[in-house]
Amino acid sequence: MDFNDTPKEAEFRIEVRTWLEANAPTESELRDMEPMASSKLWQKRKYDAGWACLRWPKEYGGRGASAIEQVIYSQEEAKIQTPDNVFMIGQGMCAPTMMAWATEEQKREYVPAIASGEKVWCQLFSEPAAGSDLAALTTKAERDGDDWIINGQKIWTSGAHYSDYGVIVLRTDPTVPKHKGLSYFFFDMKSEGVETRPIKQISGASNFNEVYFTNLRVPDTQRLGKVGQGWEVALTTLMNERASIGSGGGGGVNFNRLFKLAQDVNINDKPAIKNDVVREKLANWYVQESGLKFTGHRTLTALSRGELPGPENSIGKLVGAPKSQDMASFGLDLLEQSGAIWDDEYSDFRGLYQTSYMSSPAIRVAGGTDEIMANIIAERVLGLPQEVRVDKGIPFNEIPTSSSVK
Amino acid sequence: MDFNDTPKEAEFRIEVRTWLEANAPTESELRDMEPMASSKLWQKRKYDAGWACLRWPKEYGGRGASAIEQVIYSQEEAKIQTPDNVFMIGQGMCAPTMMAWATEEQKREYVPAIASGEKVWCQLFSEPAAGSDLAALTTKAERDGDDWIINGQKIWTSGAHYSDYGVIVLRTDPTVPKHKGLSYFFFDMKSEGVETRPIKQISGASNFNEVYFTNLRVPDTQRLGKVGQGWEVALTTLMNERASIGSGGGGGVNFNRLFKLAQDVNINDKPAIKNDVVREKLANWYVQESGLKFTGHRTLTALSRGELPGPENSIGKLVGAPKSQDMASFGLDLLEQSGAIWDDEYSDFRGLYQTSYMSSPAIRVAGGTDEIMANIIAERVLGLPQEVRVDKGIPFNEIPTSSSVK
Amino acid sequence: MNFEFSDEQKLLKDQASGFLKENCPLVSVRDIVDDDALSYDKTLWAKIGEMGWTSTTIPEEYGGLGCSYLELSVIAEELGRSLAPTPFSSSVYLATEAINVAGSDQQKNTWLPKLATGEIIGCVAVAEAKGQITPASLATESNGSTLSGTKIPVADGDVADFSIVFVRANIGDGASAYIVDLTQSNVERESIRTLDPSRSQAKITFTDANCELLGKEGEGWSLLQKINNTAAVLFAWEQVGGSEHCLEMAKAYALDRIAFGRPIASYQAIKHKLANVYVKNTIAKSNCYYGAWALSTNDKELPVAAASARISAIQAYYFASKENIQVHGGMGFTWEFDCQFFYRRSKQLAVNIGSELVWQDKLISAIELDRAS
Amino acid sequence: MNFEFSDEQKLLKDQASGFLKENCPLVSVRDIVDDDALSYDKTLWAKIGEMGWTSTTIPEEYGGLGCSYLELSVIAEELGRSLAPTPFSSSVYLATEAINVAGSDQQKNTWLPKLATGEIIGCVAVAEAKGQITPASLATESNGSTLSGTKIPVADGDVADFSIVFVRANIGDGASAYIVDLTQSNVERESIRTLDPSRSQAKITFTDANCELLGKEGEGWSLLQKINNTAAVLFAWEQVGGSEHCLEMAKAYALDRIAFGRPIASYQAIKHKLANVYVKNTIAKSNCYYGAWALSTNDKELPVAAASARISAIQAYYFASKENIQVHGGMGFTWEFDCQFFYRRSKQLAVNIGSELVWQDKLISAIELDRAS
Repeated sequence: MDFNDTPKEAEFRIEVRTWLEANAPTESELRDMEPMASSKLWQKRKYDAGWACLRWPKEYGGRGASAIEQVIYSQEEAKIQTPDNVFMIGQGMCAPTMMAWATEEQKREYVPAIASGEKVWCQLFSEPAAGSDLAALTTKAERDGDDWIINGQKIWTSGAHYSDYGVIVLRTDPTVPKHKGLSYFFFDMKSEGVETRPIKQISGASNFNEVYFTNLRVPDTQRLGKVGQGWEVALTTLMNERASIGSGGGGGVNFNRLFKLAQDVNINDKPAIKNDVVREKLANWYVQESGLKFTGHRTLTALSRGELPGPENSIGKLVGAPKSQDMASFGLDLLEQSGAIWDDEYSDFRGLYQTSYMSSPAIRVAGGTDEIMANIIAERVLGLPQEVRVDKGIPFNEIPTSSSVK
Repeated sequence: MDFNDTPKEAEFRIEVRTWLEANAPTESELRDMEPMASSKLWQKRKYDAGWACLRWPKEYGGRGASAIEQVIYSQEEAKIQTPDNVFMIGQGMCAPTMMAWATEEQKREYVPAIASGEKVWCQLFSEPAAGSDLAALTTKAERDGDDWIINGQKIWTSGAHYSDYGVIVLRTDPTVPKHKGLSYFFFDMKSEGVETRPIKQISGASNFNEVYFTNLRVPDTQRLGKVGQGWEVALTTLMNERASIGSGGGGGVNFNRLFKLAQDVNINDKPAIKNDVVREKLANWYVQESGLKFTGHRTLTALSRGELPGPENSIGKLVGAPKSQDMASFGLDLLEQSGAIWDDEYSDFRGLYQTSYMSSPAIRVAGGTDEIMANIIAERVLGLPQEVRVDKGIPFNEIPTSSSVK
Repeated sequence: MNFEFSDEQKLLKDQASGFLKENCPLVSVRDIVDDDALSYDKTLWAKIGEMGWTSTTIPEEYGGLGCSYLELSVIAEELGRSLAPTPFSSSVYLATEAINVAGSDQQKNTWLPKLATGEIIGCVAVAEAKGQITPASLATESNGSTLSGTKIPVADGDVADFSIVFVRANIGDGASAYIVDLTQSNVERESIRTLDPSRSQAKITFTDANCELLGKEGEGWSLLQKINNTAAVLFAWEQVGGSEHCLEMAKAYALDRIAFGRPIASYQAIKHKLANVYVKNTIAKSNCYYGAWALSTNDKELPVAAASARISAIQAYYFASKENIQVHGGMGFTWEFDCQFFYRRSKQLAVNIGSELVWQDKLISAIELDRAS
Repeated sequence: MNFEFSDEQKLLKDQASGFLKENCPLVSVRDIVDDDALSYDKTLWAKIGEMGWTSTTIPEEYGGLGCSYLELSVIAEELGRSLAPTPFSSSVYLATEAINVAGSDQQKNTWLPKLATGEIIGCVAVAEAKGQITPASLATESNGSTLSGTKIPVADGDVADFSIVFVRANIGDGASAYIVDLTQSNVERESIRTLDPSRSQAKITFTDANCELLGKEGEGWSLLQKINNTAAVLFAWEQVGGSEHCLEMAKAYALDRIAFGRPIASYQAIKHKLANVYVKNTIAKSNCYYGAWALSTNDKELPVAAASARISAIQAYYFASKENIQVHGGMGFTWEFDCQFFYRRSKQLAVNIGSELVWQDKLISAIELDRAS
C-alpha cells in the first residue's frame, strides 16, 4: 500500500508534466480573450498534440490511453491554471454515445470536432415533468418524410446557449409503454425552432437553461439507434454521466475553510475553534471528507489495475451534498448576525457561506437527488429490489401525470 | 392559557385525591403478598368504590366518567405508590372490544370481571411472520361442529402466562384475500392445547411470550363479529392500543438523569456538564422532551374540552424511542471504560445506562416500529398516500411468504 | 388544564391569517426581494399599524391595546407564515419591548404612542462584526450624551426612526443601552444586501450622535438578555408559522408531482421526510405554547421556556425549509419558485438574536441555575 | 497510486476469514455469552497462537513474524467480523505494542517471545472509575518497585498473565507505566459482568504488588497516547469488520422477510437505511485504509489518521448494529437472534480506548498542531 505511481505511471506523469509546462497557455496569450475563445484555444492545442480525450481511439481524436493515464493527465492539468472547460458534456457524454451508436461516417465527421473543441455539444434529456423519472418525458418527435418535427420543452440544459449541437431523447410513440416509445437524436442547436432561456437559480447564478422547440426539423439520418430504442441509447449517455460526476460535492465550503472561520470568529470571547461543539462538528465533517477522499483513492487504485469502479461512487454526492449544506448553515451560525449579510462589500469571506448556503440545495438535486442516489446504492450496490412500478407495461398516454403538465 | 383545572375538574380532582388518600393500600397491608395478589387487591378496592375503568358505563363496572376525568384520576393515582397494574391490556384493549362486539349477555358476564381485576386478559395478534403486517397471520381456526379447532403460534403476548382469557385473531379462510379470511375470538387461556413460553430479550428481561396452540377448542359462541369480519373487530382493539400507548418512550434514561450523570463524571478533569458538546446534546434532548410534554398538554386540553385527540400522539413514540437509545448510548460514552460494565455490584447508577441501551431497541419496535410510526403520521395525520399494496385482492395462500414461514 | 389559546385569541389568529392572505401573498414578498430599492412593504406596514398589531402589548396608558403576549404570539405565527416583509420584529418584539421594560415615564410617553400606531419604527443595534457579540467585544462607546461607533448589521436599521444602541460600559454588566434618533445628521446609514432580501439590514455609523440612556448604565447587557428572551418566543412563533407553511407547500407538491406513475408523496423517502418535518414542527410549536405561557405570566421558567422554543423552532424551520426545496426537486432551487423565501427567512431568523449554539448554552445555563437553587 | 492491500495481504485476509468461519461461528460467541464462567474462547485462542497472528508485528529477533501493521489490519478486520471472543486486542494491540515501543531489551526478551506464541496474555490497566481518565485523576501509585491501587474495569484483566499498569507520577506527563505480573499474590482479581459478555472485564486490586517500570518515569501518558493511536486503527478495523457483518445480516433478513406481500427490502425506509449503513461503512473503511497506511509507515499524519479511523468506525458500527436490530424487527431484540452480539460489541469497542467524544477532540487538536507548524 503506497501513494506512489507505478514506474510506468510515473514515467507517463513526467511526460504529461513536461508537455503541460511547455504548452499551457500563458496569461499574456489569453489576455483580452473571451472565455469561449480561451477554452477553444487550449483545447485545440491539446488536441493537436494528442492530449485531448486521452481514452478515445486515435481515429476519433483521442490517444487510445488507459483509464489511469487519463486520471494522471487530469491530475496534472488540474495543478496548473488553464481556461475553463466547456467541453465536458460533449466529451464526457455526447461523444461516447456517438461512438457507440452513430454510423462510421458520422463518427468521423462529428467526434474529432468534439475532441478538438471546434464544436461544443450539450445534452437535452430532462423536462419539467420528467426529472428523476426521465423516461416520462413528453417532448415529441413526429415523422415527416425524411425528417422529424420536434415540439416541446427541455430543461436543466447546461451550456445550451453556447452549444453547436445537442443530443436529445424524444417521444416518438405515446401509445406504447413509456420506455418503448422513445427515440434518440442529435441535432444542430443553431437550427430554426430552437429557443434557449436561462434559468435563474436561488443562488442568483444561471447554470442551466430551458430549451423550447417549435417545429424544429431534424433529419432521420441524425437518429441514433432504432425508432423506439431511445431509452437504450440514453442509458449509454447516462452511464457516462455517472462516471463523470465522480465524487462531486463541490459547493465551496469544506473543512479547511470552516476550520479557518472557526479560528477567526469568537464564541464567548474565545476563538470558536476552542468550543467543543465546533470541534465535534468539524471532526465529524473531517472524517467524512477524508473518508470520501480515500474512497476516491481506492477507486483510482482499481482504475490503475485496469478494473472498473462501480456505482459506489454515488456515495460522494450522497454524503457531500447535504454536508455542504449543513456546513454552510453552520458557518452562517458562527458568523451570527453577520451571517444574514450577503453583500459584495460587507460579507465576510466574500460571501462564501451565504453563496454555499444558497447553492447547496441545487447540489442535492442536480445529477440525481439524495433520494435517487440512496436508491442507486440500495439497488445497484446492495442488490435490493427496485421500487414497485405501477407504470410498468401501461401505454404512456394512460399513465397519470402531475397537474402542472398540461 | 393556564395549567389549572376548570372549577369542575378541580372539584373532581379533590374527590379523587380524598378517596385515594383514604383507600390506597398501605405497605403493611401488602407485605408478604405476591405481586399478582397485591394488584388484584387494589383493583378490587377501586372497583368496589366505583373508581375502576372510569369511562366505562356503570352497568359494565365503570363510572360513566369523561375522558378528562379519567386523566385526572390517572394523574392522581400516579402520585401515590400502588401495586403494578397487570390489567392494562384487558381493560385498555380487550374489554372495549368486548363492549363493541360481544352479546349483551357476554358483556355482563365478562366485562365487570375485567374491571374488578378478578380476571386478567391478554391479546394474541402478532405472529412470527405477521408483525407490522398483522393481517398476514396464519394461525388457523377450522370449524368443527359448534367449535373451532385452533392450531399455530402467536408471539409478543404480554402477560400470557398469568392471563385467564385472551382475545385472538385467526385465519378461518386462506383462499380469500388476506383481510377477508380472518375471524376474531375470545377464549380461556387455561384451556388444553395452550402452551406459553417466555421470550428472553437481549436486555435479559422477558416481557413477552410465545403462545402455541395444538388443537385448542373454542366454542363458536366466543366468536366476536361474523366469520371473515375478524380484521374489523381487530381494528377496534388496535385503535384502543394506540390510545393507551400514549406518548410512550419510557426506557429509563431521560434528561434529568443524563444531566446528573454529566455533573457526576469528568471530561478533561472538569465536570462533563461544562463540556459544550454535552451541553448541546442535552439541550437538544431537553427541547424534545419538553416539546413532547407540552404536546401532551395540548392533547389533555383537547380531552378536557371533550374533543378527541388524533393520531398526532404517534410522535411520542417516534421521537422518544430513538432518543432513549441515543441518550443511553451517550451516557455510556460519558462513563467511558466503565460503560462496558453491567454488573449489579459495579455498574454506576445501578446499570441504568446499560439497561436502557439494551432495552431501547425493543421500544423502537414494540407497538409499531419507527418506520410504521412514520407511516402512520404520513398517512393519517398528513393524508399522504398509502404504500403500494401488491397483495391487494390476491388470495392469501397465493401471497409470497418469508422463507422462515414453513 | 387549558393549554390552548382562548376563543378570542383564536379569532384574532383567523383574522390575522385572513388579513395576511389578502394583503401579503407570496407575490408581494417576491416584489420586495426582486427590487433592491425596496426595504419593506410600506403599504402592508401601514395596514398593520391600522390593525393595531404594533400596539398589542403596549399599555393602554401609552396608546396601546394592553393585550398579553398570547395575542402577540398568534400574530407572530401568522406573520411568520406569510413571510411578511416588514420591520415588525425589530420594532415590536425588540425596540418597543426595550422601552416598555427599561424606559423612564418620559421615554415611554415619547416613544410608545408612536410605536403603537406604527408611525415610527424602532430597531436594536448590537452587532459590530462577525461572530458572537459580548460586552467585552463591543467597540461602540458613549460619554452619556453622545455615542460613536459602527454597528453592522442592524436589522431594519435602514428604515427605522430610532434605535436602541448597545455600547460598551466599564461598570455593571459591561454594556449600556441608549436610545438614538437615527434621523439626526450624526448618523450615517447604508442598506446592505442580505441573504433574505425580504428583511432589510443596515450598516450604521454613529459619529458623536446624540443619545439618551435607556435604563441604568452598566445594565444594558441584562436588558438585552431580557428582551431577547421575549423576542426568542415571538421569533419562534414566526419560525413555526413559516415551518408549517413549508410543510403545506411540500405536501401539496408531493401529492401532485408524479414520478414513475405515482405521486412522489407515495414514496417512503418523501412520506417519512414529511413526517419528520411534521414531528419537528409539532415539537417546536408545543414549546412555543409553553414559551407564550411563560411570557404572558412572566414565569420564572421563562429563560428555559424561551430557549426551548427558540432552539426547537430554529431546528424545525431549517429542516422544513431545506426539505421543502428538496421535495420540489429541480423546481425548488429556481428563482421562479417560492421555496427559497422560507429557506432565506429561516436563516435570517436563526442568526438575528443569537444562533442555536448560543441558545443551547443559555438553556443549559438556565437549567443549571434553576437546579442549583 | 496503490491504495490497496497487496495480494499476499489479501490472501492472508481470505485465510483469516476461512479460519474464523470454521473456528469462530456465531454459535461459539453465544457459548461464551451464555456461560458466565467462560471469559473467552480458549480453544480459539490457542489456534490463533498456532496461526501466528499474535506474533504478527513482533520483530523476528523476539520470535515474531516481523510483519507490518497492514497484515495486522486484515486480521483485525476478520476478528471483528467474527466477533472472536478472545483477549486479542488487549494482548496484541495494546500490551505487546507497549512493550515493543517502550520496553528495554531485557523486557522485550522476557515478554515478547511468549506474547508471540500466545502462551501468555497481556492487558493494559488504566481506568479506575467512571468517566474520562487523565493523569490528574489517577489514584494508583508506585514507589518504583511496588504499586498499589485499584483498576476497574480492565479489559481481559481476569485472564491476562501480566498487565501494563498506568500510575500517577509527579513528574513529566503525570503518569508512569509499569509491568505487573498478575499471577502474584499481591494482586487480587475479580471478573465483572459486562455489557458485552463475549469480552471479559475485571476489577484488579494491587496491594504493594511487585512491578517493573516500562519506559521512563513520567512518560507513561505519552506512551499510552502512542499505543492508543495504534490500537485506534486496529480497533477501527475490527469495528468495520463488525459493521460489514451487520449489513450482510440486515440485507439477508430484509430480502427474505415479507410484509404486505413483498420483501421489506423493497421499502424505501429499509432501502435507504441500508444505503446509509453502507455509506457509513465505506467512509469508515476508507479511513481505516489510511490509518493502516499511516501506521505501517509511521507517518507523521498518524494521529489524524488514527482519530479519523476511530471516529468514523465508532459511528458506523453503532449505526449498523442498532439498525440491524431494527431491520430484524421483533426478532432483533430477542436473545435467540445474533443481532445483539454486534450491538454489544460496538459499544465495548467504542468505550474501550476512549469514546468518540475524546477522539473528536484529539482529532481537532492534532489538526491544530499540524496547521500551527
